[in-house]
Amino acid sequence: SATDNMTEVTYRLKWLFNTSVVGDLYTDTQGIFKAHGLDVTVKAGGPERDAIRELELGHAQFGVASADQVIRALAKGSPVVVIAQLFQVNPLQWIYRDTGTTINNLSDLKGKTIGITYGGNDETIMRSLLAKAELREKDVNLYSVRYDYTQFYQGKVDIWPVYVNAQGIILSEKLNDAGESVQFFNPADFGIQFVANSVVTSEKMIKEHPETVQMFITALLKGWEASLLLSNKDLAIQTIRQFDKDTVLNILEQQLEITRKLIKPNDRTLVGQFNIEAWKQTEAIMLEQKQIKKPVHVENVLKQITR
Amino acid sequence: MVLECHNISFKYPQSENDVFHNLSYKISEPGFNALFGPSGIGKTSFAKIITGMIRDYKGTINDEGLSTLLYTYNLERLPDWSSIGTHLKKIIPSDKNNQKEKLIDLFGINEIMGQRFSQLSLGQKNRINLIRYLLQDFDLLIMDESLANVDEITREKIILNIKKMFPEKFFLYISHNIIEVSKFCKEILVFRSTHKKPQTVSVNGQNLQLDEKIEKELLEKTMLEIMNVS
Amino acid sequence: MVLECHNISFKYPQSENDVFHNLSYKISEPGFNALFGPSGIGKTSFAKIITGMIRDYKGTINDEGLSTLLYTYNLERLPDWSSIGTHLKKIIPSDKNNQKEKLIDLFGINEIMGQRFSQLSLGQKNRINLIRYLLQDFDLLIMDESLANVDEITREKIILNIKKMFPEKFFLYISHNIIEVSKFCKEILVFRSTHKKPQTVSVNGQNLQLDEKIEKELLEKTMLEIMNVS
Amino acid sequence: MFLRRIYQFLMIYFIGLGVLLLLKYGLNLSNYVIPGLSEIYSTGTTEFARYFNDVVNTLSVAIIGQIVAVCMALFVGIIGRQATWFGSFVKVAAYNIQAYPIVALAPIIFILLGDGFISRLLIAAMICYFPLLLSIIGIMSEPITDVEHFYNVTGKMRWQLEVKIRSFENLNKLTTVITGSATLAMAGTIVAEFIAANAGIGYSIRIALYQSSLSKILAALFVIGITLSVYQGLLEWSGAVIKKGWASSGGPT
Amino acid sequence: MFLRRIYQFLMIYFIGLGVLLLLKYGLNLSNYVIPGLSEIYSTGTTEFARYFNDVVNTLSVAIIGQIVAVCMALFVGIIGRQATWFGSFVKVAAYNIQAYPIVALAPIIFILLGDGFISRLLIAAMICYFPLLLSIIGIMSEPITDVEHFYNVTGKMRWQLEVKIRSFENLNKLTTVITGSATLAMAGTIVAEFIAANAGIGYSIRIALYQSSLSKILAALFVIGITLSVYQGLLEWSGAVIKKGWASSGGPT
Ligand SMILES: Nc1ncnc2c1ncn2[C@@H]1O[C@H](COP(=O)(O)OP(=O)(O)OP(=O)(O)O)[C@@H](O)[C@H]1O
Ligand SMILES: Nc1ncnc2c1ncn2[C@@H]1O[C@H](COP(=O)(O)OP(=O)(O)OP(=O)(O)O)[C@@H](O)[C@H]1O
Ligand SMILES: [Mg+2]
Ligand SMILES: [Mg+2]
Repeated sequence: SATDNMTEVTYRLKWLFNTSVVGDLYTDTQGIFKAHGLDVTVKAGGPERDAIRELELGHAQFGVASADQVIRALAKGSPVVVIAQLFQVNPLQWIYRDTGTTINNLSDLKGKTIGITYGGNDETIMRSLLAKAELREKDVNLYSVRYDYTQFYQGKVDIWPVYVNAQGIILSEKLNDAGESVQFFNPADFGIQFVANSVVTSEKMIKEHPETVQMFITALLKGWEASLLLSNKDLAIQTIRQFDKDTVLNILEQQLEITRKLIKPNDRTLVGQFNIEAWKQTEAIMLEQKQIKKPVHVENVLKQITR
Repeated sequence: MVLECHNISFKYPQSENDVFHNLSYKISEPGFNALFGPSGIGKTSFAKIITGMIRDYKGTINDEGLSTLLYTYNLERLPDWSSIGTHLKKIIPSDKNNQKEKLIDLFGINEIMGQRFSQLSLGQKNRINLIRYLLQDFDLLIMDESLANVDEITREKIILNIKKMFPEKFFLYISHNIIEVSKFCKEILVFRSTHKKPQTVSVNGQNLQLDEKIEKELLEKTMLEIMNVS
Repeated sequence: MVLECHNISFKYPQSENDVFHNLSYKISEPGFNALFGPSGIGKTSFAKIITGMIRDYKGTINDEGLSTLLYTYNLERLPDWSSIGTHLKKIIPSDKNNQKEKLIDLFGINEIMGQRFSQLSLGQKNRINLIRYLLQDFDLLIMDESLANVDEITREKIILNIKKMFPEKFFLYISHNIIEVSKFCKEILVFRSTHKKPQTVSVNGQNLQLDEKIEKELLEKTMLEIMNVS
Repeated sequence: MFLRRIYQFLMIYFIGLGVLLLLKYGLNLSNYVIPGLSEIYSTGTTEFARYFNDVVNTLSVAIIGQIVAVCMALFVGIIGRQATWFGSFVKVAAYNIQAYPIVALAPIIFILLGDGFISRLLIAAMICYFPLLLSIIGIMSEPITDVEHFYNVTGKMRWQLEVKIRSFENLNKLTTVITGSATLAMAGTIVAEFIAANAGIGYSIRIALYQSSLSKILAALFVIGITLSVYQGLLEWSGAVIKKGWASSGGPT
Repeated sequence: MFLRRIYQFLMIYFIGLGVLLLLKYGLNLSNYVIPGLSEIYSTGTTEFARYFNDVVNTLSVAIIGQIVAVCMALFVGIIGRQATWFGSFVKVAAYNIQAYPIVALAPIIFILLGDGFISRLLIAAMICYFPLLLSIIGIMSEPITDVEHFYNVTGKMRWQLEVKIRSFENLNKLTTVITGSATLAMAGTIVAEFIAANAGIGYSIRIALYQSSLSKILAALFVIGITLSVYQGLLEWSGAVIKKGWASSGGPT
């Protein structure tokens, strides 16, 4: 049968099925993997999932991981290879009400109550921002955030970390409904580039099955490009709705819009291309904050696969 | 003051046969009366009916003027968290302290007041349990084998003194000791072996009082009478 | 085969006084013997020492040739998940079926085989419990008030038949009924009231057998003897 | 019985809701902090069918989880009841594992068992089993002397019989605990789904939380509550049937 | 007693660690998936003091949480033991709340109580209390006829006395459950910290998880286990002291 000569692989995402993974889902459901001879099982991720571990354990052949995960894994000798950088702009940003709060310069952070997830990437990023602004920890109020947004809603926390293409939209909708408007604070605008999700595989795959890697990345990036085309918008939305039944259409559309800007900020950008400087900066930040002990030279494992 | 049971019939839910059928019984004067009969005949069941612990019987019970009917049995336990002495102090009204002291003495349990209930011998348990009931407010007390594990000498002393100390109360004494019931009880309700009609017969006992002497022949006559009707 | 207790002394951990001091006792022949004495004197404690349920006594016990010593008491219960009949079937080896049937008949508990243990009268519980012990392998069986709640007629029948059916076994019978022990037992170990020395005295009983007649004077003599030494 | 359970649940739910709404209107909180009644109602009606499906899905895992938990607890309880070295070792092991928050163990579980049904089940069972274990150890380690004496002295005691006697004498306590643990199994499964699954009501709750939709959470809680009331009612009823079958219902005492 | 608990814990811990290491070297996994022995050791030694502080911090919340839980369980258990409408209502309420996974309730708790100590405490107590509740309801709703008869027929029965009698007769079961629930209080506090706090070992575990540092998690589990073994040992010991004081330890039966 047709599947006999298909190569079976598992692809572990970083997060739940939502608009952030539209290209992954699109590639799968539109049969683009199949067309490249691949039978791919796409698995949702979550906070307890770690694609890099699964690569090593053989539970997955490809996966999505954030740059900090990759750098940590390298520091511990994991044979991980990055084969595409999905997000050109990190979706992790801070939301704030524009009444009362304005952040035009980093020094505007002074005296603010800032939500961070202790241990999370947002903490790392915020600490770099503060360092850059030459603010010390006691110049601001750091506030430990959790699953719910009560403290932000009640105005007890001024700026709150969100994924702009996910909760960011939902929160601004809710506040807009109540007659309030919001802004996003994007660290990249202030010179802090911290790389987000990328596609990873193992050294072993590269060595032993280079053609599978080739096929996979070709299909995936083709799928991503297609999913972001304005002309395919309806199809893309339809694809997400199959998996994400909780988000209403209007929000989905906005999420897709933003995701497009994060993955493909302009027409010249090729989906999946590496921003080597951003990777180096990410590693430098982590080194600076002692999250890794010595340099890992992450640029060495960025393997741009030619399509 | 009267206890009158009229045409009582009773059957346990799961069993086929009536425990008793149309049983009638009456006592109208205070005193020490007995329920006597073979094991399994229904004495305990009857006692529970009288005291309202079993309710689904047929027939009528009239206990006019008897406001408190108590039932005590030989397997009861006192809580074990403090000594016997402390317990008795707590559950016996202080105006009965003299009576309490006297009973403790007569029952021969002075020495165990500091022990816990679980540390007592069976007969000691029996006696402690009985004492606490005797000093409650009651009009009728049913003692279901309450002294079954006490030696005979002590038992005799106890019964005689109870009769003397509580002459105005009704007692129903359940025991398997034929001499005892014949000697100390006023009226003995004998439950006859199954299939005999009527189911019960009343026999007069010797109703011996403290410091009285029993006449051997009379006692033997009563015992014989009980055996004949059984 | 012999049971020989030599200079047994025992004190409960929390109490001040010895329950007994230098008690010695010996039985060397099968038969029906008794422990007798006032409530609280130490019969149960002694029984537990003999059967190894109490271990921290002083003195020596020699039970040469008696390989299985069992202790049974009147508060034991059978599990309630099946009927008495089913239980007995389960715990009694099938080669003893004849004996079982005979005992059930003699004990007068034929009719309750379908009931659960919790549905029995006290005396019925006593009898069921005793039956199951009698049909186990044992050399010596201590019956601690095992028939305390059974009526006297049934009790007499039971004792006489046990003696007949198990002539080669040792029995130690604990009871508060002086007539009973005098009549049926071979040797009666009388525990004397505290402070009397020696603590125990042995009295010979009438050891009546099934189908024998008792001589009234002899019985009364034994009873008198027991009362005198008490 | 059933009906009572359900309307009691409804009362509790609506009391809780009332408190929230009182707070909302009392403090004049906006819709994004606490949603208004009309939003709650419309969310409830649109999501009910989907959430009901999710809850049934979760409940089916919870039921298996509860069975596994009862077995584990019985197993550990029976071994751990003994005052031997091994008994106490098993007890220490069983306790220690419980002390570890599932959030810390979950990554290790996933490494060892991969993801999928087994991991979810294990997490659900672990959350449910400990309370069962505690009661079962308590019950199993206490002798019923009056009943056991005979079997002990005649050498007829087997561990199965001992367990049977002690269970039977504590039948009421056991059924209370087992019935009650159904709610824990459910909570356990939901937590497992929250951490790891991509189906079930736990997953839906996680999404609702990420979307900051309190009205969805309230709807989910409603469906969970009502389903569980029915399930527990069923358990209680079958507990009563078993008790009736096994025990005799002795007359008044 | 103490020593035995501790070395039994050590055995269990090292068996678990052994399995992980076997897996690591068997499958030739990198330090990222499962850290090597030397990394675990060095992490353990560097983090021990800090984690120990965290655990003590967490434990102190857990202890208060456990006390609150015992009180709540007693309260609900005593009311819920009655076969009245109100009793069953309280029981249904208590069960239902438990069925709701804490992750779904937490936002509501935070809305109602603000964050901070009280919310953490409540979450810890809620996780701990349910197992207690189950046992206590089971124990409290079963009459001890032989003891209670006298008080019932003489009209001397008060609910306090009834509770006292039933607790006393089930003292062993109660202490087993209360001692055991210490581990649950601990787990509950850790979960609460994981969700919300910025102190305590739960918080440290969350950070370790974000950093994918299994060696830190293993170190944390070690410190939790050893501290808890000591705490439980203490509880058991004081349970024995209380029992000795309250009850008489009757001779052999
Ligand atoms: N709960 C019950 N269910 C069914 N039958 C019962 C129950 N309780 C007792 N019986 C039966 O009812 C009969 C009478 O029992 P009851 O306890 O009244 O006898 P009793 O005269 O007190 O006997 P004893 O002298 O042995 O105490 C017995 O045959 C017994 O088997
Ligand atoms: N566990 C215990 N701790 C302390 N003292 C005890 C304990 N058990 C019994 N005693 C005491 O030891 C003495 C002997 O008790 P034992 O039960 O042997 O008496 P007994 O002769 O069998 O009495 P009865 O005829 O009443 O059954 C009693 O005074 C009793 O109070
Ligand atoms: Mg009776
Ligand atoms: Mg005794």
